Amino acid sequence: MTDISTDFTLGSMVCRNRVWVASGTFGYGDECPDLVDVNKIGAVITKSLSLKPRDGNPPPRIVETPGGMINSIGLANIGLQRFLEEKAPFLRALNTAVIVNIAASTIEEYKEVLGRIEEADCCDGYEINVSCPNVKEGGLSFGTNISMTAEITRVLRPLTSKPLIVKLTPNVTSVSEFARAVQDEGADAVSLINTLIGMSVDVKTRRPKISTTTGGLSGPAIRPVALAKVYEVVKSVTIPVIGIGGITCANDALEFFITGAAAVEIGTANYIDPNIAVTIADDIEQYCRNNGINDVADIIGTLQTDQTISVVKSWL
Amino acid sequence: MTDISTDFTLGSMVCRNRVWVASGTFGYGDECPDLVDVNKIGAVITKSLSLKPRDGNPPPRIVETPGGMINSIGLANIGLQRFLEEKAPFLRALNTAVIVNIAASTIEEYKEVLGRIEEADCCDGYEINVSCPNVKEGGLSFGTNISMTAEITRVLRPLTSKPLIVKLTPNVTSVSEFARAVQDEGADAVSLINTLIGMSVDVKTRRPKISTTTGGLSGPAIRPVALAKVYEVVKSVTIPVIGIGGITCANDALEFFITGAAAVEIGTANYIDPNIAVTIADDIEQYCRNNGINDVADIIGTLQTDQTISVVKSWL
Amino acid sequence: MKIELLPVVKLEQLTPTIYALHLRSTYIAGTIQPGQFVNIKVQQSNYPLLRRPFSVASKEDDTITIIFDVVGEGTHILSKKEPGDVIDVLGPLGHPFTMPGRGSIPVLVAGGLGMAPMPILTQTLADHGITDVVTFLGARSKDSLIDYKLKNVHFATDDNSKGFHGTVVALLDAWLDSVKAGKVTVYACGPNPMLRALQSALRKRSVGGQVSLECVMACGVGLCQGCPVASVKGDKKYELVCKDGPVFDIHSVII
Amino acid sequence: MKIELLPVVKLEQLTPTIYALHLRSTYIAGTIQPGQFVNIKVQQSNYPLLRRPFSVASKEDDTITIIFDVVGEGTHILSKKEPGDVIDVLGPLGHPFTMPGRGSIPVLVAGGLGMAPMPILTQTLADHGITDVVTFLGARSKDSLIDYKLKNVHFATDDNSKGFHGTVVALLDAWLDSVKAGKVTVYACGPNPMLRALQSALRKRSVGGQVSLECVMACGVGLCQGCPVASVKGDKKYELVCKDGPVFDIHSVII
Ligand SMILES: Cc1cc2nc3c(=O)[nH]c(=O)nc-3n(C[C@H](O)[C@H](O)[C@H](O)COP(=O)(O)OP(=O)(O)OC[C@H]3O[C@@H](n4cnc5c(N)ncnc54)[C@H](O)[C@@H]3O)c2cc1C
Ligand SMILES: Cc1cc2nc3c(=O)[nH]c(=O)nc-3n(C[C@H](O)[C@H](O)[C@H](O)COP(=O)(O)OP(=O)(O)OC[C@H]3O[C@@H](n4cnc5c(N)ncnc54)[C@H](O)[C@@H]3O)c2cc1C
Ligand SMILES: Cc1cc2nc3c(=O)[nH]c(=O)nc-3n(C[C@H](O)[C@H](O)[C@H](O)COP(=O)(O)O)c2cc1C
Ligand SMILES: Cc1cc2nc3c(=O)[nH]c(=O)nc-3n(C[C@H](O)[C@H](O)[C@H](O)COP(=O)(O)O)c2cc1C
Ligand code: FES
Ligand code: FES
Repeated sequence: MTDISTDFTLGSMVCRNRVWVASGTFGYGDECPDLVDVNKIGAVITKSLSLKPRDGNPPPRIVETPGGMINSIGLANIGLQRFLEEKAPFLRALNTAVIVNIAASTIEEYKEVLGRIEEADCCDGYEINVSCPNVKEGGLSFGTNISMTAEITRVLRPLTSKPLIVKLTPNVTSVSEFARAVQDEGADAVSLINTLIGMSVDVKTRRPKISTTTGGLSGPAIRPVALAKVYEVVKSVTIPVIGIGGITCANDALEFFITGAAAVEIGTANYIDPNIAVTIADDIEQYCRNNGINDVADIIGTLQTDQTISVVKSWL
Repeated sequence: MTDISTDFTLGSMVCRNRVWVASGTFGYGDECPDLVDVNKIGAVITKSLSLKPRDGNPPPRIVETPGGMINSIGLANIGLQRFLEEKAPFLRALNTAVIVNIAASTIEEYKEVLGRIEEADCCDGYEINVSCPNVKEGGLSFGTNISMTAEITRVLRPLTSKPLIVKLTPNVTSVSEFARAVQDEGADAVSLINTLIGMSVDVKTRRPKISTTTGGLSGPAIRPVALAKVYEVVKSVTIPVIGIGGITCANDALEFFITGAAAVEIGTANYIDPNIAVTIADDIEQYCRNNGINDVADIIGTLQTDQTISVVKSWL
Repeated sequence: MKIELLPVVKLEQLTPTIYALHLRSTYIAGTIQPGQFVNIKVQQSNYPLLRRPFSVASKEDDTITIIFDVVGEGTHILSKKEPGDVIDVLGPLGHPFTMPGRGSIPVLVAGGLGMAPMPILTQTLADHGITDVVTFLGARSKDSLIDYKLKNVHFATDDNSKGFHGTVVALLDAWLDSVKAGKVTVYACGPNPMLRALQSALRKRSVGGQVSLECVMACGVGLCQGCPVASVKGDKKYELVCKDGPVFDIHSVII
Repeated sequence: MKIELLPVVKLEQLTPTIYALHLRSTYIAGTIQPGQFVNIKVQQSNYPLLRRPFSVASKEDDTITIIFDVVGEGTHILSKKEPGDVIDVLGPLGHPFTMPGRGSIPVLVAGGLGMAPMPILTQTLADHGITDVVTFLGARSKDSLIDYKLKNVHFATDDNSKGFHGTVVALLDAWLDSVKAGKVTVYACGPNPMLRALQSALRKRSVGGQVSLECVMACGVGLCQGCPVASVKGDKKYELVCKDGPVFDIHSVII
């Protein structure tokens, strides 16, 4: 099993493979030790962490939709203090890459959380969740405002020499402009997509099916959208692009690698099988073996498009 | 069966019910007379019509995805001339509302097509597909540029007294701004959503599954996104909003009505059953009867949201 | 907890829409505690996407039984299983019922399919030498009263087709007149409106108990934070039904 | 064309992955022409979303048969059907094979499951008094050679497990040496690479024929414009496989 190169290096972070678990879908990595050998996951990304603990939104928080689910967890998390006390020691002891995902409602909060984790030195990299309401701008999401997204990157960049990954929201007209902006501010990579805004109504009660009316759509239903966004971003930046969205098996992950993703994150599929990232990593290794590929890197960006017909593309 | 009011009036156009068929999913209304009594459909919206005939994109043009499909038809259509000769007489003879959907690559083309159809007087209203490449802007879609979208509305508005519906693309940061802009220019209604940009890759051949790499995602998978966009727009305009996206049954349609859509369009579901719009209209009538509702209008916009928790909404 | 592919031993149809599905699992049968549940992938494809949670209703040797009502696509698919099929099951999950204090009579109160965890609770109580259980079972009508492996059952139906005419909570409440508050421990499961009525009836009498809650779940193991229930105890505003529950102190949760 | 719920008469397993599904439809059995197809909703739910197209392979009284290979989720679901089930079928659809000119020998050429429309074509030719058909059937291996209701069959396999060792086109080509170009009409169906080889072989010999094409379809009735095939005849750049085809003049399409 050591014949295929599966590892991926992003700055100072070395990952044993390119299949990671997405923020908010794997807790803090310590939730199901019975079901998964966490050290076999390429990188564990924690639930978004905010400065203060957050209770999260009232129920109902989730609903299944065709091929997907909507969630509105409200970023329930234990907050920085308890994270450092209760989770950091476990994460530091892991024998795989750990990425802390940070959420905040002010630029200062982003800085403080990152700064304090940096002091505690309990992770290998950071993923910045910019899909958060900016309280100073009346709750408008940072992630849909290009200058805010760039500024978050600019202020966080000097605080760490570890890889800084900015996680982009798909709910914008041109995600590649956001990717370029954060690349220009020194981000080491971008990851995408976070959830699409979605909604579902209970016809009997005439109430939204989740308490906050709209929520985030994830799962296989959004995979085509995620892949198209990754394709758009891969063409416009030089930093690595981490693909996320509806991946459930090795074939799905390979679609992202072929399109140009340097790594992928598994989200919703963890809920069906918390070991799925490990299975996918193994299956990709097997795929390489079966196809005479020595390094997973050799698959990345190998998409064959017919350039002669790209002019007609925007006519659907 | 005449006890429930199902009709809907938009300016000079009277529709027998609020369940329409979406552009590009029902041909010119004359495709399957064996399968559907077209006169029972609330409004027939034609395939997007351009000035010149269009062959459309090379195959493959479609691929199924989880809960949906991606298409890249390339707006294959017979062009204005043949439309007027071959289709207009049939459409004029229909005993239900007919809406011609217009696509174009220049403002002048929009004007010419609408103007000539107006002369021929073969429809009850217009739907403007703005998700088209603007050739003068290097192929950027009109529909993702708010001033272009507004301008199309502005120049078309004086050309007709029939209802002018602008069909919005969901691939923008804030669809409600587009809705407000076209409302300000005198549009009678907005319809949404057109397809999301999506992509799928054949891992064996490492080629995109449709010839143009990316295409338009439709079907149940996108229903939550469509509903969230309709919700956003309903809150910000006063003109009627026509809901489109992944509707397959009366329950799905009711989600849109409850959210505030004045009518709905059925797209992809026509491919599974060309009679589905009629079935849905009938089932909604039956739903009203069962629930003591006299007029379908009484369902519209009856969503009960919990205002006290809307502040937490943008935290997912 | 484990993910296992379990062979179907038998599918029993109890009513037109309610089934008992018997699955073979030495592991779950050996470790399951009453009130715990399993999370089932009803078929191998991505449709339906999420697992479906079901209480383990009983166990016998290496076999566990779930009792389910066909309410949607997932349970419809389960109702077509037959011996020879295997089903992807994650479990056992969640926090179980605990045994009553010494000398306290266990009173089992269930509405509709809320009876599901009661057979195994009855069984486990018996294993602990506690056989003086009293069971109250309510449903809309006698067709949905499932007394599968229950003991000493008092019935209530909304339509008066069997037993007491009225809700199971009203029936219980009347019965409680005859016992001392400190002498009973209530074990409850059922629809939320019933549980709310039960909570306030018990609160008035200062009767304690445990309740098994249901809610939509994505993961069942604590990964998604999708299954909160508001709690009045401790410092957390919400507890997770899948991990902190599904069984809670009946007076600790805001249902 | 109609949408009907057709009762399953029988599901026959022909090979480990290939099945013949017999469905009862007086209407389709009465109107179907060889080369036409039906579009099947494999189950009532929205999954899989789209119908799946299948050639009608034969008919007998009020029963039609489709022959299919399990290649994905839809055909997997079909392979679980049993008598008592009903299936939602839209048909008959498309442009059929037409009868050969007087005195022309029909030569049926099929690769793999491309044999599907050949039994009903054979049947219909016989109904027209044409019984001198010659059939060429190729497949990877003898296990996937389905000669269900075919007549006068010459086999070819890639792995030499039965008949000619090589492609069915090579076998046909050799055989054509012995006949006059104007004396045969080819009827072909199979994978695109095979059809391309066939096209060029026939073109060299100026042999004409008809080909039944396959491609991904969303609607099957001309609503979506999703099934184009480039055409060299007429003024249209593309024809629609579902409506203008699936049967085309073999020299009119760019496969
Ligand atoms: C801990 C736990 C134990 C359970 N034990 C049992 C049991 O032993 N027997 C049994 O029949 N059911 C039980 N349920 C409920 C069961 O999980 C749902 O009935 C099932 O998931 C429905 O799946 P479906 O695909 O058939 O329906 P869906 O199509 O998913 O939904 C149909 C309807 O049921 C509602 N529903 C869906 N999931 C749930 C849920 N988790 N809780 C409440 N309502 C839901 C939906 O809102 C919808 O109205 C339990 C639920 C939980 C959380
Ligand atoms: C006019 C027509 C007649 C046909 N007749 C038959 C027949 O008689 N017997 C038979 O077994 N099959 C026939 N097919 C092909 C059949 O429609 C597909 O095999 C079927 O749709 C696959 O469905 P699935 O859900 O099992 O596979 P999917 O999961 O949809 O796909 C599995 C694989 O099959 C490929 N595929 C899917 N649909 C098609 C298609 N329409 N054409 C070619 N490849 C496809 C996919 O690209 C994929 O690689 C016909 C197709 C057409 C267009
Ligand atoms: C229940 C749930 C909670 C999530 N929480 C977070 C979060 O805290 N921070 C974050 O950056 N993304 C969060 N996400 C988004 C996922 O990380 C991922 O970007 C998204 O779900 C798309 O991937 P998927 O389709 O594989 O799930 C969450 C997703 C879900 C479904
Ligand atoms: C194959 C296909 C072709 C389409 N063609 C057009 C078109 O010509 N003009 C247009 O405005 N919308 C077109 N649409 C978009 C639909 O009208 C509709 O907005 C979209 O599919 C979402 O609805 P649905 O999910 O119900 O399909 C097309 C959609 C599909 C699937
Ligand atoms: S269901 Fe996921 S945390 Fe409870
Ligand atoms: S499959 Fe829709 S037009 Fe042919």
